[in-house]
Amino acid sequence: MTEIVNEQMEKEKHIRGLGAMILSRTLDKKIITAQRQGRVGFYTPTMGQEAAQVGLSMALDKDDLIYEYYRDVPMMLHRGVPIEIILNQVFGNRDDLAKGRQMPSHLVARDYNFMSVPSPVATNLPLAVGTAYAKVYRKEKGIVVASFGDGSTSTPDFHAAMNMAAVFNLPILFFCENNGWAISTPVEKQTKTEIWKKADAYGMVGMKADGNNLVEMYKTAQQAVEHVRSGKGPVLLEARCYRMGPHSTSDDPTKYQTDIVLDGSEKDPIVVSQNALKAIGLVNDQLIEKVRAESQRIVNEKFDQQEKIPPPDPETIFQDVYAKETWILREEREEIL
Amino acid sequence: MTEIVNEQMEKEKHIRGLGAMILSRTLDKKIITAQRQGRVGFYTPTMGQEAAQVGLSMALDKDDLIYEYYRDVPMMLHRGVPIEIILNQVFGNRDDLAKGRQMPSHLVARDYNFMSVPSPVATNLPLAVGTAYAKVYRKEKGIVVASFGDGSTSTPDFHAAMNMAAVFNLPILFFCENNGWAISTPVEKQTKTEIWKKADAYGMVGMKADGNNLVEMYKTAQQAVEHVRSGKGPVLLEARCYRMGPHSTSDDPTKYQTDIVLDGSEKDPIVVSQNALKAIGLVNDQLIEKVRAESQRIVNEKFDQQEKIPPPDPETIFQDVYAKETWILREEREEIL
Amino acid sequence: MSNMNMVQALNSTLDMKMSKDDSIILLGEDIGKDGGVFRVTDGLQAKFGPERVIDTPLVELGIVGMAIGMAVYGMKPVPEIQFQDFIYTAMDQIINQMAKIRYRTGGKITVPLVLRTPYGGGIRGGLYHSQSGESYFVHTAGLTVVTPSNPYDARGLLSASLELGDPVIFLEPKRLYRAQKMEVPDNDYKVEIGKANLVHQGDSVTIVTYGSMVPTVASAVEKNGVDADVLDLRTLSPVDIDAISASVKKTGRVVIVHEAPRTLGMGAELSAMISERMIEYLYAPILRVTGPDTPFPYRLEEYYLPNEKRIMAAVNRVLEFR
Amino acid sequence: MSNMNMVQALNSTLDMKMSKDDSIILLGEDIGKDGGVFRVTDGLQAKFGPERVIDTPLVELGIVGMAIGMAVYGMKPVPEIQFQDFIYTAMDQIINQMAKIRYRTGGKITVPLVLRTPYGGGIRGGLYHSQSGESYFVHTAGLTVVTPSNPYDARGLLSASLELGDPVIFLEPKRLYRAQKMEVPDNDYKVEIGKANLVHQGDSVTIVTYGSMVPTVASAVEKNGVDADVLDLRTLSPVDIDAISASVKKTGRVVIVHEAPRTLGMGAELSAMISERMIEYLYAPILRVTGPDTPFPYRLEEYYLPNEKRIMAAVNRVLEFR
Ligand SMILES: Cc1ncc(C[n+]2csc(CCOP(=O)(O)OP(=O)(O)O)c2C)c(N)n1
Ligand SMILES: Cc1ncc(C[n+]2csc(CCOP(=O)(O)OP(=O)(O)O)c2C)c(N)n1
Ligand SMILES: [Mg+2]
Ligand SMILES: [Mg+2]
Repeated sequence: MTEIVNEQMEKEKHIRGLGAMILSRTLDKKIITAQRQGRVGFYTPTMGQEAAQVGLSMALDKDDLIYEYYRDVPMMLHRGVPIEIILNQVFGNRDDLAKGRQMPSHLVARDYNFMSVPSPVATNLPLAVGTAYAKVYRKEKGIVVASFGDGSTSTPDFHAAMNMAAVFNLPILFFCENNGWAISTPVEKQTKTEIWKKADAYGMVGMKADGNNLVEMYKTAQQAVEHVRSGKGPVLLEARCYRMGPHSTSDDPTKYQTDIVLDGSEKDPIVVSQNALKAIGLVNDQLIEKVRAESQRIVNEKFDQQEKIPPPDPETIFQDVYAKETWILREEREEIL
Repeated sequence: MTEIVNEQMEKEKHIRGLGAMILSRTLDKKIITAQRQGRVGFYTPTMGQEAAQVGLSMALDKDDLIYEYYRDVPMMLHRGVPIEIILNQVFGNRDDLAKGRQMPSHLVARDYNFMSVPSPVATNLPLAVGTAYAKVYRKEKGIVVASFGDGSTSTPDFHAAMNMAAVFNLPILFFCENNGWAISTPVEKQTKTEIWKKADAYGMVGMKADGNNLVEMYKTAQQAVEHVRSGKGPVLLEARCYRMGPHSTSDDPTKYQTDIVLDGSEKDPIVVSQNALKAIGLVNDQLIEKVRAESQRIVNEKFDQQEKIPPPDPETIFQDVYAKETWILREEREEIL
Repeated sequence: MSNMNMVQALNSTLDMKMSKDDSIILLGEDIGKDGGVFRVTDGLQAKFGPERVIDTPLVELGIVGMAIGMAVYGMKPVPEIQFQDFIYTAMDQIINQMAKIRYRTGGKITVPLVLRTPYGGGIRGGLYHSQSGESYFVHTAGLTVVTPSNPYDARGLLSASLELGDPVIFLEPKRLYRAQKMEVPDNDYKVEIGKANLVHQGDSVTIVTYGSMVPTVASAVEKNGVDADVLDLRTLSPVDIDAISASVKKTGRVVIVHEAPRTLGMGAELSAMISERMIEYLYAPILRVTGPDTPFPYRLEEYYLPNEKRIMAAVNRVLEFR
Repeated sequence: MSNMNMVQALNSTLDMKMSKDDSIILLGEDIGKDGGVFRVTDGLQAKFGPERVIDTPLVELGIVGMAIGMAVYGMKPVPEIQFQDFIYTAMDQIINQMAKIRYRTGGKITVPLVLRTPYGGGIRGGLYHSQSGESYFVHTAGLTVVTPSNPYDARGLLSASLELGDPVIFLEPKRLYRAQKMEVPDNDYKVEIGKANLVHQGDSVTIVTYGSMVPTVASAVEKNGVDADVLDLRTLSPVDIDAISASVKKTGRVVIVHEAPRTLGMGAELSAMISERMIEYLYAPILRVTGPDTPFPYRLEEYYLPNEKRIMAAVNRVLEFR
């Protein structure tokens, strides 16, 4: 513990990390509430996965590329994606980088080295392998991270990506955020092994992390990232965490789940991480309160601001299907608009 | 060893096993030669995989169901599929059970509990899981076997099937005939682990067998089958063997392979198995010679006989698409014929 | 008779059929305890047990493959794909196994199953929760493709599909799941597969449609007093060519309406069938009102979906064509 | 100029392009040492090394997914699927990723790649080595679909595809791989994507075809002295509507020929396009000569493939139609 405390940089890193977690939680709650009020169409809460994501993010470099999944807002905020980008996507408004085309929670932030999100789960994983291959081919530094949930390990794409990454010995970190559930399916019914052990089947290194505690998560993530960065091959890193909200705003977890972790309870990763940081004297209640208040102020302000932005122009429906509009699309556009 | 020799039944089982291996090899060579002469369109030789298949087959019951793959002729012969059924399929003639619709090596023998072969590799595996589920649901005895090659372990279907079989704890034996190659791709470039170890990733038992020696193969297969039959869950059984021929009659292995195992050489499973059986006094050269001559006689006779059967009626093209011919098919049939 | 919406119609049909025939098994993601994300299988696991209403791991190809493996062994599985948009991960199982096993085994092995999946837009689902992929299935020989447009048909078509003996792709227009309640008989009636339904009668123009577009077309026709035959196809493969022919030969004018993209959408085949066998009856071009050839948008989906205005523009064009 | 068949044309084009542009990478099963099961990539691994001509594990979705992951990062990958019949295991990657990434990222991320795959029958491949699945791709917005019918076009279309900046499904009619040798320029010429080729000129009937059927149609027309425009589409999506319109408005009679099954085959869209925009020019029904709606057979494949007799029957029917 002492090395961390001694190093000013590491200290600030942890404080920034906790700050991103709190900001993310504040944003999450705001959006969920707004969804109930009919101001937002849909959302997949990220509550409970903040420490796992931010702990990993702290171990990454700016050049590293991330194939994120729909719950990775905390990581995005930590990497500096402006809250406006996230809210514009949630509203699908005129300023949304993807022109209001995808459901909320499917973000685009290429300038921050995030690679965008398809809904079919885990289907980004083979892409991550291809990108990692391209990075090696071009002799670039930097690693590729591909994140996904526990349920996603059952998919064809997981298998294809894990095997190919190992065969080609690529600098890729497979980051499984195991929140225990795939909608209503508990991980025990998803598969009969621990997830990190699946690495063996591919001749890859597997690691397990306490994704509920920022300090512990960061430590394990550093080891995993270091392994990948040094060219020793891909790693499967499983972070144990919780899904504190419903699967999405369309989901009613009371139908199948009894042990929901509550906001602010002792299993809440923000509480756990705060306590861990307090224990080593890095933060105190005053600081936390300040961060909380500031987060709330920012979130409220940005939310109201971005909500006012009008929807995209209907013409946008017909753009970006191809580099150039085809005669078919021109004809259809003219008929419809 | 002694228990085997002592038991008359086991003794006969081994002799019958070797007989099936020799018959299969004789048939294989006949078809390959005929293909070069233009009398057969295509074929995937099975040479080198006889001991693995027959050794497993010896451990199975009549009620067990097999999702075979295209190289499983030795197993089919051992289970009593008449040579005529195989040759009719190879010729795609009027008597072919599948009416000449598939390439040779894609057999149908439902009456012998074989479930038929699609070309896309490993895509039978999820079906095997469903059938095993149905057997359990109906409280039937008997297990399901799904066979496939080493290359097939990279496919999505392998992953899906393995995981589901384990999650539902089904009586299914995944039988990997590892002949070292997937066309030109050596198993070392296919995956970075030993195949039988992949079982771990699914919480399943994995076993490795010497698929080149009938006696050893049978022993390991018995253990694997026993595990599955007793309800303890699925097993992944990897049998190490050789692909002594080219991938198919369209393939030229000299482009990529230097260490081809030759017919009759010391790595040939028939030679290895004969020697093993001779060592325990079960067979002698005279018997083997007799079996060989008899096999050759049968194969030559049946080959000439089935070759004469004319092709299917063109009407058959339009049958079996649906239970009842649709108006579209009727119209198309009338236009074409 | 009971008053029900489409979700209830489907649910009660599954319930009724499962009670009578224990070879029917349901499997899919979240269909058990959760009752399916659209609640179509609600309560069935509690009633029939987790062995018959199976919550599966997250793998569509496994769900479909397992279902085929049950069907070839004499069961009647009903796999659910949570959204049709996710079916493509199972496409090889559908195209190369489900559709071809009867053929490749000379009829020795058959695949009696009903694959249910919600499809179409109008629920703010964006790119990946709104697709209408019926063309992929209609183009695939060996599949039967069915889609209901109301609770009565949902029940009758599902019942008929379960008895067909061949694989059925049962497409449920999710926008209509709760759009309409109607009186539905409680008995085990069937709506014949391969037969269209004339939902509105007229002499001037034939409008062919199906699924989610049926209410839209019907209301456009009624509101505007169009003298139209409106055909609800109900079965997309094989289509009811007799019903289409009879109407087109009468009206000589055709508009086809669907939500799927235009290029090689269902309308392409319908148009081709018509112009190859009754062109001499036509007074006007065969027009299609469809979704555009783009992925499905989120915020602006109302521009994507065919609406009254576009339907009437096409109808008026064919009516006025000389 | 060199005299070459289609395999040589493709091989030499890859060689030329790879020499100029090191962002081009090939990947697929058995394409390296073995040179591909049809030898299209023969010698390229020896020349460009195993990092640029990658032998992959046996997983089509991985091949396609990896290629997309390279393309979004600025490379120009050329994945090969050994037989088009096996592409369905990668269908989700194609439909939901390849075709939609430009759209879902508002144009921020693009997918410049060329997916090569041999397709079609005529080589005794049976159910799973003969399929013509172009409809699945043409129906998918975001994809460009190309198919050459001779060595010259193969080279020019492949070159143009590599420069397009969007994902191209490049369908190689395997029956024509070695069917014809012709003089092909050695330079880096392009055959424009989206433009059809008038391979035979006439005034009485328009025959629209592509890929493997082009030689069959051309020889039928020549042998029988038919006064026909024969259009080789070259690009299936987007099709060259101008070339089709010009010819159909001239002849007023149309026959479409392809090998893929009829229902929702390419001919359906072509027919619909024609009858919605130039029905008043037509003197006869638009006929389709296609493979039947069955899986592809092995022993009797000559009955499956459209032949001269069937083509002429359709041509004569439209010519004689009053
Ligand atoms: C291929 C596919 N099938 C089904 C779905 C529907 N679906 C969305 S999220 C989800 C569960 C994913 O669980 P997990 O991977 O554990 O991620 P989590 O949501 O728990 O973060 C499912 C089934 C989907 N998006 N994609
Ligand atoms: C999905 C799919 N991709 C590609 C092929 C082409 N192919 C046929 S066999 C084969 C190699 C299979 O190797 P393996 O599983 O080891 O079986 P083996 O042929 O060695 O017995 C390949 C790539 C195929 N049949 N199916
Ligand atoms: Mg989860
Ligand atoms: Mg092999």
